[in-house]
Amino acid sequence: MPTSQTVARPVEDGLTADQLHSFLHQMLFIRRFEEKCGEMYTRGKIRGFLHLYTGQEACAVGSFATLGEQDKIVTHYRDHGHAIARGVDPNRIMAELFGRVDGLSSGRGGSMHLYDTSKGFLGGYAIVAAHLPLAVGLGMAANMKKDNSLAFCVFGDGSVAEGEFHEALNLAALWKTPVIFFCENNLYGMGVPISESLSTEITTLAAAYNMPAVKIDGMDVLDVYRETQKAVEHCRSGQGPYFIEAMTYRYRGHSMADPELYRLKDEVEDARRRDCIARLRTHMQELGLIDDDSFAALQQRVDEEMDEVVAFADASPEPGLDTLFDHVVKESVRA
Amino acid sequence: MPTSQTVARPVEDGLTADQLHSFLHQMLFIRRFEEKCGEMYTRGKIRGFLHLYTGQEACAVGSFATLGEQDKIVTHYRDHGHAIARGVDPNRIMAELFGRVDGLSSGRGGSMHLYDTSKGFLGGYAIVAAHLPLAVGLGMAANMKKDNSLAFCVFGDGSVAEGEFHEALNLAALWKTPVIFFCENNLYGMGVPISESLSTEITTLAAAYNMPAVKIDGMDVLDVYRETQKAVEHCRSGQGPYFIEAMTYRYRGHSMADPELYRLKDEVEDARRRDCIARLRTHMQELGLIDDDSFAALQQRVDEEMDEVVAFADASPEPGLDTLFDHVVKESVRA
Amino acid sequence: MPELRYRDALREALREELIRDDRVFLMGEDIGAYGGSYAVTRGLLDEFGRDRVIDTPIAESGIVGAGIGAAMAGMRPMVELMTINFSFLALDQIVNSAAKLHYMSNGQINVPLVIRMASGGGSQLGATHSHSLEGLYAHFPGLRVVCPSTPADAKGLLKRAFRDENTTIFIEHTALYGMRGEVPDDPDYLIEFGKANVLREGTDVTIVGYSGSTWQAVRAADMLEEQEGISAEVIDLRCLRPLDIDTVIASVKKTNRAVVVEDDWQFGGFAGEISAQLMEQAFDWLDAPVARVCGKDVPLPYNRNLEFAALPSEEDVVEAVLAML
Amino acid sequence: MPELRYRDALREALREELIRDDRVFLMGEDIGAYGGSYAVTRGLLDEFGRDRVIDTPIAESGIVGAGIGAAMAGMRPMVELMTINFSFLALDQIVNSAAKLHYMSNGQINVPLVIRMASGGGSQLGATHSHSLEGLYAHFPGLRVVCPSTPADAKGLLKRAFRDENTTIFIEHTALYGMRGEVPDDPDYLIEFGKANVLREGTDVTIVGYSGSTWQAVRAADMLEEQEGISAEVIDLRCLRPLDIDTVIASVKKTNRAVVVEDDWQFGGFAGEISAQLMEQAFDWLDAPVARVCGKDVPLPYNRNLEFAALPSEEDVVEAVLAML
Ligand SMILES: Cc1ncc(C[n+]2csc(CCOP(=O)(O)OP(=O)(O)O)c2C)c(N)n1
Ligand SMILES: Cc1ncc(C[n+]2csc(CCOP(=O)(O)OP(=O)(O)O)c2C)c(N)n1
Ligand SMILES: [Mg+2]
Ligand SMILES: [Mg+2]
Repeated sequence: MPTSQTVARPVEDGLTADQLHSFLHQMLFIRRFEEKCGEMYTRGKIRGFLHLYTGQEACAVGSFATLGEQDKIVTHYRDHGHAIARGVDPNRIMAELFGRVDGLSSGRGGSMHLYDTSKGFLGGYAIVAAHLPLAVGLGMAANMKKDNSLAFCVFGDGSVAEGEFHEALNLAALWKTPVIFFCENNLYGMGVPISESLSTEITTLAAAYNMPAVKIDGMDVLDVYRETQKAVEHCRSGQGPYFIEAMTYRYRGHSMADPELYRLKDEVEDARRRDCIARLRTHMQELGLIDDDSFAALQQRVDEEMDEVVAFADASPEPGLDTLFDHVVKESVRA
Repeated sequence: MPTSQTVARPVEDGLTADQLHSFLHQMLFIRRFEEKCGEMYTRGKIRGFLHLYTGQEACAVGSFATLGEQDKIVTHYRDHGHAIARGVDPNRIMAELFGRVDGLSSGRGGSMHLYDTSKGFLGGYAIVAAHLPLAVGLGMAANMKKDNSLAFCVFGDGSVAEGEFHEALNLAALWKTPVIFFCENNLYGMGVPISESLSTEITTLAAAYNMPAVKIDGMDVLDVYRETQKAVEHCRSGQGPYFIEAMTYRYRGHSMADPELYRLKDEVEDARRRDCIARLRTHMQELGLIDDDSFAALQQRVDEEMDEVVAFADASPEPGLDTLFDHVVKESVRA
Repeated sequence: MPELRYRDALREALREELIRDDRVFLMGEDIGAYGGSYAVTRGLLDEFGRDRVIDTPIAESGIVGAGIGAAMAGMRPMVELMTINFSFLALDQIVNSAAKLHYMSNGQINVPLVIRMASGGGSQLGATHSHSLEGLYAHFPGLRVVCPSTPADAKGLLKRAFRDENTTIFIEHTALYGMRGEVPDDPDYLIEFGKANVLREGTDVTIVGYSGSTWQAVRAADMLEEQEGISAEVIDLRCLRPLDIDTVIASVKKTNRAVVVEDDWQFGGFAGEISAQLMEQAFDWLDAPVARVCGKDVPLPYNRNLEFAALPSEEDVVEAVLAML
Repeated sequence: MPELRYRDALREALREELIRDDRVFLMGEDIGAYGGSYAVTRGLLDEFGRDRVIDTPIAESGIVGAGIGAAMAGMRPMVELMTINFSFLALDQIVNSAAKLHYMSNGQINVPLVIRMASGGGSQLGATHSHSLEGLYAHFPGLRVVCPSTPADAKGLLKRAFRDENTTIFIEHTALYGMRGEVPDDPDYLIEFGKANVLREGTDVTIVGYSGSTWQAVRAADMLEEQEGISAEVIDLRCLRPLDIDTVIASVKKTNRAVVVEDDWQFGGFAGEISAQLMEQAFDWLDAPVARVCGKDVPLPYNRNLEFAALPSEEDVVEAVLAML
């Protein structure tokens, strides 16, 4: 995970300049990581379904900055950005995408199924909305163990129509489990616009379960940070779940296989004009925290980091065929 | 189905005295039918799971009176009252419960699975909430065929926590299908009170999908009638689905197997004091439509009707073993 | 040894495990105030309180998912789904999360979860409420599938499930809840998974059953002995995954004939797996094709006679044995 | 005869049925604006409009249930579930409503619904996205389970499904969408359900496959002939329910040996059914136990080599044949 340049000045929103630099670095890192993945997919190094996070970086970076080490994260298949923002080793992520032995799961999981329990990163889930009930269970365990942790659950707008969305929100609110439901509304579930997928507003629905539900600007990392902080406080103080709808946009197709017949180029261009990285950069420029040269240096650094990531992944060997049957079940010690 | 005594006087709410008599008769008929079922279960004539509708009669009787012949009904496993209110032959219902050849399904379905397509009675569904999506499909077909029909879908408070509740309400509202979602809130799903099953109010949730959602007195057949009429108008005029929560109470246990550990006798007694039959009777007495003698006569008549019902069922033979493999699939003519 | 009913043996196992390990908790539909639809959990809410015995809404996928999440976070939950018929609604959670997370995470995550449900037809509940899906669950790698046929096994296997690091689909037969039998009161009475039980030794034919069908097998063996002087060996599989096929093979190598009895539909059912494995591993010992005595290929009808005709009976087993001798 | 890809043959079937019968409509996840995740429905929204080609929310149970309701009311819906992996979420609707309503209502109701989905591993999609569940569906009475292996069959069987009065689970193999073949352009080209296809005649061994595994069978037969001079008969089952076992039995009575090839996990899979039926009905003709070449007992891994090792291959089939000769 990228570390931040140190600039010892306090700035707005309780954030230090350090943190802003870190946000910028992380977002840029995720952006490049995803672009690199796209390239590696084209070159056949990555296979299967590949869903890129480009455009949505502010969501993961802004929100995860508010979490503690004890917190548990579950997300969907568009999960590279979340893993990176959580501090999972990008080398091991890329190695996983390459299907190699140094991958997070030694190449067993692939892009849609990333796990790093050492970081409380409990997975990317490829069945839409299936991880929402899991988050409720993580929250139940937190309440039972009184370990002050919360479950942070990321999903897309398209997932809201699934039955498990309803079951999970109801259970979480009913049992007051500490879960932040973080919906990244990028306006589409594959090719279906949210207006054709839901009869109502996402936050209207979420609020109906008796939990706070806010709509925020998911292209503004600072807004995401501020609003998620409130959610974290709410959960930590035992008040139960909290719902955030972050308005965002994905620049690439749904997956690498997407012919993008359902939206116009213009719409994508419009969104790019609100780009989260450009926005933070301008903001930091206004604050005098960064200039063109230092931004270029940062870009350069990220590019170099990316080369290392790819080199690491590529150097890692394929898993042995003799491992095929490992970990189907966990051997259980007789108690 | 019971027919009503003719009293040629118009009364309130656009209802004729005739209709009020019919309501009273129907409710009484259902009440006795259910009591008879309980008795027949104890005598081993009826087996399997048996869920009685006693206490909730006003819901079926008041609401179904607003429907047209073309409308389609789906309900849950507590379905005898709905079938009777829809005009399904009670003889054939009882024969079905006895598992006999003259039963609606020749004894294949049993109490939880009653069907009479000739009446648009498309079934009792024994998997909680599974018929809600079916109602959406019936509504879709109505829109496509433009046959001015609507789907009337009955379910309990306990079903609201199921994922399919959410999926169905969203689809119905999204596609503006003519569906009346009629929730009979009898306060419990088996032994679980609604407060332990749902984090919110049922109508709050339903309204969040962008459809009208009203809470009505399900112990008052006239209130049910009036409010369902509004729903029918709404659906017929192409405005999409409508949600009704009818507050009611079941006098008996969830099923015949229920030890009723979860509620106090007092609570049941309280509910009985608001009994739908007693209430309509008092009301009709005030209107001068009925007196003690004519009510006693009605009771007597219903008792006689019930004897016939049981006699019919009992006289019906068992289905032949040679029918076991009939109707597994429908033979399809090559087009 | 105390004599207990199957349901009481299950309750004893739950009680003991709740006492032993404070990570254990129970949740499910009507397991609390109602006492469980088959009275298995009766009294546990009063004894252990609402934090450890949780009545849930009717939301199968949600509660199984919550169980998985809690298990991932170090708890030892048991989720009761009332009956196997409702488990279709939770199947994605079971198959895609509970069964696969250990493998997909390369061993990082495991899901020590017990999912209990009642199975079986024969109670005139009609087609939606009479499934026997043990074999369906057995198909999925990553799961344990356990289906006890006696009170003692019910206790020993259920306790064993709570000590497992994986998800156990624990399937009880509705017809057995009232059955009595001796049950060890040792709080560490555990029965290993994947050990079939030879309930009765015999030399002429092997009859294989599990859960409820075990008793059809036993009754058939009695009838065969009394009426025909035929000596049948009866094997109760106990677990379908892991499956102890070795015990079955050893028996068939002795008897040279086998019948598999199963409530579930024959077509595409689990009996076919046993049959196929016997052919693969004991072909030269088989004097006759392995016979399957299973449910008929129809949704289960409500009518008693029809339902009876659709389910396997001891008479059917006897007939199958006689046909192969 | 025109040559079409499998996906295009499917599209042609859908188009023709939409034109033929105005009760037919299509709904599903991303079948409209996106064009279908495997491009099967591309262009149909433009041609037939939003009333007949409906993009749905992601709500498998809801849309299958809606399809059932519409079918009950006289429409002829097709619901596309994108892939079979997501069908777990709709399984209750399929099994408890679509498959059983006809029986439970004693013939009053029927559900003429086509449910399409893509199946199969081998694309490195990982364990949650690589199921082969044809056999799971085949287990349930009341359903039709169809799984074409050629463009012509894809068209003829899909059109036939729209003419059926029952629910057809129509399962396509992801690896076949690009396959080319001659396809009749007759708008009434229908292939009857329950007729297996002898793709290649042979005398030494019968290799049985369906859907994708048909082609492993065919390639293995080629290899056996070229490399070993062994003559293999290859049978494509086409439908698992109704199953044409007679064609398989007739073949085995000639060849005296059989191998069943299946992508799905072997344990508790459909190959066991074929194996068991062969034992039951052709025991005396079998010179060796029927062999199963199926998926290994693991969730499918992402890594290419591991995935390949977990799936059956033509080499595995050849090996199985050689082992039994
Ligand atoms: C249960 C289920 N149904 C369908 C799919 C196929 N699918 C994968 S992603 C996706 C769209 C999800 O959209 P959204 O939740 O908005 O997330 P986004 O991709 O926009 O991040 C669909 C339909 C799936 N993976 N799981
Ligand atoms: C999916 C499913 N889960 C559980 C059950 C068992 N069950 C049958 S009825 C019932 C309670 C339903 O309560 P409610 O919807 O309020 O209807 P009521 O019985 O009160 O009329 C339950 C849990 C079921 N039939 N289906
Ligand atoms: Mg989206
Ligand atoms: Mg209720």
